Amino acid sequence: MIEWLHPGFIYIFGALLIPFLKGKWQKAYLLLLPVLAFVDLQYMSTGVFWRIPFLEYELVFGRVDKLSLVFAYIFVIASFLMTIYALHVERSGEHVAAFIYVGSTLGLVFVGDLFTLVVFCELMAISSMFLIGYRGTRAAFEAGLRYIMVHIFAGACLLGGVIMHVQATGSIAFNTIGLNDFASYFILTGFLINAAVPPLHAWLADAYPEATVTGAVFLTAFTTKSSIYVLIRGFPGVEVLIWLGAIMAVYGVIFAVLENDIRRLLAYHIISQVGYMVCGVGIGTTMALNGATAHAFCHILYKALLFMGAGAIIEVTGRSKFTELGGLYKYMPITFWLYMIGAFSISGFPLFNGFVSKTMVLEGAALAHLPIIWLLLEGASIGTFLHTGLKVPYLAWFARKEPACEAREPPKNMLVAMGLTAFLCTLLGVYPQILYRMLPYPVEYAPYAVGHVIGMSQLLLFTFVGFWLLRGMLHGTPTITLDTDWFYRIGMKKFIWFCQKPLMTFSSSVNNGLMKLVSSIVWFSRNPAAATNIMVNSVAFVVLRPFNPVYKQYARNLEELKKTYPGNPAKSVAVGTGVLLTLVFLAFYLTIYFIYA
Amino acid sequence: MGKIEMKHLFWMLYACLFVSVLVEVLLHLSPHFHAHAAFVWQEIPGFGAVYGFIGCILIIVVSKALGHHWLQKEEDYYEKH
Amino acid sequence: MIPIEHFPVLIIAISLLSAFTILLAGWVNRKSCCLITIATITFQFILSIFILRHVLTVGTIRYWLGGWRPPWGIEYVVDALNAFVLVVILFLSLLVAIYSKRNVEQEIEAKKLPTFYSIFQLLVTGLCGIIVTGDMFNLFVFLEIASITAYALIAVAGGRALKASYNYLIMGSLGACFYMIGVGYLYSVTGTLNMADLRILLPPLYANRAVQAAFVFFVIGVSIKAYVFPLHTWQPDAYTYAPSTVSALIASTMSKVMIYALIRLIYSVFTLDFIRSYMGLDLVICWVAAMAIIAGSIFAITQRNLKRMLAYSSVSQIGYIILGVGLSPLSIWGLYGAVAHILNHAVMKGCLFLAAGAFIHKEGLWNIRDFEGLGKKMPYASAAFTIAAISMIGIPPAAGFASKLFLILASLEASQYPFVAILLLSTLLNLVYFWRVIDRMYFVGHGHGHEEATDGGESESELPLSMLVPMLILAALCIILGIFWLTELPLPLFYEILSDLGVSGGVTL
Amino acid sequence: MELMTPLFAILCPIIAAPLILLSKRHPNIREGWTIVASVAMFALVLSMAPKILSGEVIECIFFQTIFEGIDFGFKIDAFGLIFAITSSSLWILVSLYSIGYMRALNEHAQTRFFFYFCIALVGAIGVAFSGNLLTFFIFFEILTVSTYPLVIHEQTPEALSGGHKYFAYLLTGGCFFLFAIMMTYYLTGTTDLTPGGISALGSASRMILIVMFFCFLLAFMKAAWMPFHSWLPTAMVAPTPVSALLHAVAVVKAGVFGIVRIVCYVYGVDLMHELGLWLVLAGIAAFTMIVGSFFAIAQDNLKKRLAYSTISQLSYIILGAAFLTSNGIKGAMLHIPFHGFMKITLFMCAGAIMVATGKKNISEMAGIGRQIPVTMLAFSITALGMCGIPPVCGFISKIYLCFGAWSLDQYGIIFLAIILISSLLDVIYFFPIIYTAFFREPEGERSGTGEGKIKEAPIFMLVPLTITAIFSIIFFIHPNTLFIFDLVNTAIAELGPLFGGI
Repeated sequence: MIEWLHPGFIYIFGALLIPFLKGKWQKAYLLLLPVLAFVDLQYMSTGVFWRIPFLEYELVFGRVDKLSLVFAYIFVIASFLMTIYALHVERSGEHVAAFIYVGSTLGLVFVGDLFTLVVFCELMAISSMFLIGYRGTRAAFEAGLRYIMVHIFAGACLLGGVIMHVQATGSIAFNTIGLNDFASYFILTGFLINAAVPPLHAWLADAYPEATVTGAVFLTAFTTKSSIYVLIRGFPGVEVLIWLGAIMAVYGVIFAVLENDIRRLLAYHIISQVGYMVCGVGIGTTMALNGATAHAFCHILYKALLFMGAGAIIEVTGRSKFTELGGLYKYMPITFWLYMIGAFSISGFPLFNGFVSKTMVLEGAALAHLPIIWLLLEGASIGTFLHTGLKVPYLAWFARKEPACEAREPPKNMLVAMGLTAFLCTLLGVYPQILYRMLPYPVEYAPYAVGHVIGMSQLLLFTFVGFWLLRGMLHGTPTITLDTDWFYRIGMKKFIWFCQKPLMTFSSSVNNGLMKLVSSIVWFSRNPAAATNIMVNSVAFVVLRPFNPVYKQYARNLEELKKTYPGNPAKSVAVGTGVLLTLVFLAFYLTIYFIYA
Repeated sequence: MGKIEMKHLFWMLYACLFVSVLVEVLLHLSPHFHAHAAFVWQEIPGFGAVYGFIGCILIIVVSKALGHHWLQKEEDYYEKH
Repeated sequence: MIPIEHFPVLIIAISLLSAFTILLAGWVNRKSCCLITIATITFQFILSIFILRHVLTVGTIRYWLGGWRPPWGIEYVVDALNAFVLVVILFLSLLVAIYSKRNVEQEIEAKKLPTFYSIFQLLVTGLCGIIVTGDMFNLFVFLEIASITAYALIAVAGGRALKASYNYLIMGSLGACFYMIGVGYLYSVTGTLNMADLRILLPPLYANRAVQAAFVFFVIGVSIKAYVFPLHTWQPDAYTYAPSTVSALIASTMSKVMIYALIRLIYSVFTLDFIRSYMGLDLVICWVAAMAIIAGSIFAITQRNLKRMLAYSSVSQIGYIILGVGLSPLSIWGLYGAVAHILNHAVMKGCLFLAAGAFIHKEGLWNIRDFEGLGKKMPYASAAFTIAAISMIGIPPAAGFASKLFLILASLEASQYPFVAILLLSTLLNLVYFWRVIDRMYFVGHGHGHEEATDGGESESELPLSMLVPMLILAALCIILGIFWLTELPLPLFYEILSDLGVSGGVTL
Repeated sequence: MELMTPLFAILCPIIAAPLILLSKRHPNIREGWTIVASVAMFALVLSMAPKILSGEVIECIFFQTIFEGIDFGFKIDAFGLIFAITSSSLWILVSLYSIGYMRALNEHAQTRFFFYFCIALVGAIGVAFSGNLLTFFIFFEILTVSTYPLVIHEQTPEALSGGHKYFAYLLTGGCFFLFAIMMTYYLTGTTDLTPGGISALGSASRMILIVMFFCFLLAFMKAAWMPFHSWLPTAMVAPTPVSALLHAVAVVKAGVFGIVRIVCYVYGVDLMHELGLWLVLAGIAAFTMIVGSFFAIAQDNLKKRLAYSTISQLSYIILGAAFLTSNGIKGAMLHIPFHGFMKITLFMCAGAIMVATGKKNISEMAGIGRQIPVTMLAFSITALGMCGIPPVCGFISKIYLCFGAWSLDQYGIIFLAIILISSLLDVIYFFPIIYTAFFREPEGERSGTGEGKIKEAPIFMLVPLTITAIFSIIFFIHPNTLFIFDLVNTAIAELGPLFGGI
């Protein structure tokens, strides 16, 4: 059965040991796991492994082909880099969560059936939640809750879709699903949420900036990219994705302008960049799919680098808002330059990895003759450069003479991690063949055609001109930006308010009413006769109010009765009454019988 | 970064801008070029430059307008509502 | 060896003799009175068991007193029904007699003891007589013996009991009077007082107004004696103020015997045909019973005095039996329910009154409100009380549950759904008033702070064994009977009763 | 010998109960009896599984009752065994836990507590083993009555009024049950729980059948379906082990167990469908699921929130049964043990939190995740399970319920949506607890000395809740642990033709 060790399980089960190790051992162990997984990947052959019978079904944990392998590679590599970045973190829990998170993503890329897919999706959501929660701030607390809610919602959509799909097809195999029935809408929605496609994207910009410094780096890589993997696998060539992707690319860019928080700005750029991939999936040609895959690969690296840079700033200064930053260049030049490598990569400058992958998607759009899409994507890269390449460095490292707070270079491990990542970004930019060989389909594309290089350079250089002209408009303002999370943030608040106030008021009033009824019955039962008397008197009291003298007497009566209540209910019945009753009874019987008979 | 250095940098930038456009114009003039232009505008020399410039301005202006009139709110917006 | 045919009369005769012997023995030694009573009743009880066995195996016993044939002589007829009731009554009397020994010593002046036991024995005699006789007038005689002795026993306590007893006397006499009027009517139209003869002679006369009126007088007369609501007015006071022993005795036996008489009248003198075709009696009786069930429970809820509460509870429970009787023309389960509940209620109410007596005996507690912590002070008596109370509520597997089952099934078979609702509602009402007591005894008040070290200790010798054992036997019986009624074991008895009463076939399931 | 196994199983607590009373002066011996009895019972119950799995039914008839056609006795089928296994296995753990809890809080009247615990188990196991409705009813009532002293254990006025409410609801339910049973008997001459339903019932009048069904439903107020649920949160005044018993094992499960019995073994699938009762039942369940969660969201008291969560979760089981599809019923049956294990963990955690930190309200629980990590980890795992999130067993039952819902023709999408929405609501009320415990800084800085005082609850409490938490994961990985899954399949197979299926 065990053809190879599942790399995901190396992480997940490996993670469980982390809390038991201390200090250096723990650090060594943390680095060992990704290495192990990497070695494991080297020995993997394509095929289908790890079929496990479960309930009435057969789960497939290991469907290995080129597509899953390329994602697995980048996940393992990224996790290694990020672990280095996070090495200084003392809290074991954070490491555990991160490793389970990575492990479940790895699990997800190898799944061959829908159940396991759901399982890993949920596991991913839960473990990533911890990376946000560990920040410990109130904002993180609330953002984390919203984050998990959205993901559970995605999971519910996915589960619902899977259920319908399985019921309809009778098989749980996870292959190309396509957009053809109710089930597929649900599944797609689930993954569109995970991929942060507008208008289902708000969780990303909401939660990532609130995560811990190192956790955010992990978060950037896995959730969205794994759903890109699923989209490539399940929904290639679904046309709606083209438009969604293109809009997404631009949407992220536009919102990024308004952001004041450095990581939130970068988060919007994740949305924008994932837009390229979604678009690539939608186009669905081998070129576009390759492009999407390649872009995911590269994106993980440069976005991690960018978040590492931003994280370094936050780690050192404790601030994340543009309005509070500036002038850091003097103290953090290394960070600045490493960050800039990431920025050039994401913008798609030639010689950086963003260029070799992004242009593939553009080429895909061009080959599929989608002019508007092409223009939108091109436009999105303008915005990308504008923000990550120009606005962020300008506002964070320059813009002021002196920083508003203490600053120095971040811990060594962070710098090492950033250096390694930057190295990989450039390496892939310079030797794209390393990447292209790994892609699922054969690549017939030369990124460094003159036209591409020139076109891209012009675009980005003139963007700078525009930026320089309008840089005054770009200063941060202490505001937040409304996004689609408005609906559920407000909605949730209202909903909880509804539960706590009107609903509880209603239920307790019903309850109180019942209790009052019960207690009045109890009151009555203590002496029914006297109680009846009191009731009659109270009625009389009300009725006789106009007739003053009589009414007063009744009032006095009532007072008296109430004072003595319940009195002694055990009054004996006089003999006379008994006899009378007997006679009445006799009469009653006789009458009834004689009439009846 | 001193002021003079900045000036040099800007000169380099202007040179780059000029060169990038010039190269493309030259390319378009050369007879071998018209190999793969998927869209009409790719045949216009300097399109990228214009698009980049205009796009940049548009993105800033449009989103700022959106933000100013609609989307941007004070930081304790959600606590209040 | 005396043949078993003679046993019925033997039971009466021995009892009667013993009553006078006690009086005599009391001059010599007061303590012997109780022993003689116990011995006599034990003997009677053994005889009754033989009778029951004989009746079930061989058949009905007919004994002509003095060898005179009916209709001139008095006939004693013992079939399955009387034999069963006889056993029940004697068993309860025996237990109460045992219980009485120590209790009475405390509650009654020593010099009254011989008289007390003598009357006690006479009461038992009267009850046995009512059961075994097959003659209408003889029944009246025994009825009067039983009633008058009961008045006397209640009055023994003195004080308020005197008034209660007087009340009872008036009402009881009224009841007896009504019964007598009924007998007179029947005699005037048929010329016989023998039940078997009446059964043969009556059918042609069913349409006769006098017969119908006789029936109504019987029903009302017995209803007064059996305190069927609303003719129960004498009963709560009588039960409350009587000595505990007496309360227990009359609560568990007298009313049962009265209901036995009612069943006997309905089935053996008149017949189901009469009731079905002329009277429509069944439903009226049922509704009266239903009223009794609910009203009794509600009154019980309002009480603060435990014995008074139990008294009202009896009113309600008698309603159960009457309901069973009323439903019996429509479903045999009604009769089953009535018969079963005669025993069940005797056992349960006996146990409850004995326990109530024990509370008074030991702690002087009458009011439920003062019962806090009783569960720890008198664990056994409280436990017995609790079990009997649970049984009254009808929680399985206790005895009350079985009779409730029978009655519900009877109502269903009779398609009288309201009675199902009433029975179930009454369960809840029972719950209310009994649980209040249980809560007081065990749970209310002494919550925290009382650690376990304090329980036990003083409670070991809470009551004299002679008081405790009968109570515990009855409590155990509550559970045992509950299971017993559910098994097939009582079926032969039921079949025998049915065939003796002439209800074989006809209504089956 | 084998036929007597059920008798021996139920004798374990019956014998242990008086022994507990007798050894009230020696707490160790007293608790020893509880443990011995529970282990013995569990072993006996489990030993029946192979035979049941082979498709047989163990019948153990004590006597033929006076009602022709009704025997008093046990008939253990697969479904009954599931409930029996659940309650007997959890009894062991709750016993251990109670020892820790009662001693840690130095509770009064511990003997009484353990005694009635034993009796309650008699009721629960009897309910599981009952072969007909009459036997069922008897044990059902024993269960009700024996839990009363447990509910009012604190003996405060509040506890008493809670107990009264509990009693009022459940015994009223008992009355309806009795009526319905006798009605069934009157109509069909039998009350045997027949897989696939009592066929003779089909010839009765529709009206009566419908009325009877509602009586059955009212009988199972123990299942706390809305609007007859309010006894359950009120009964939260009980000590925590009792709440655990009430909410996870014995009482409420007996209620839903009964409903499944009625649906599948008395009315039967065809009749339910023909009368449209399934839709009514499903509607009630759906309503309860959603509104129960609403209520849970509004609670700040942890135990109350768990109580409302129970209300909501029980309706999953009812809903599954109401679907009448094989997957739905399978989900329902699976949810009985699964929810049992999960909810009991949650309650035990709530108790452990109370003992360790003295906190009852969620808003006070900021940061306790770091102080009592084991407890809170167990809590988190099972809370995930309640939300139906893998890798905890709640996921499996939820999946089957979803399948069951989707195989309905018209209403499939509605009920599927309701199940999914309900699990979202579960998240809304469970995750804030986890989040508060782990990630929220305690309000107001405490001095270092105060911080150090909070330690995990006693080991007696910690071990059971860890075990149940682990079990809830094991059930996910291997649903056939304790034969549960095979038993469910056997039960489904016994039921004969059902709707749906893949």
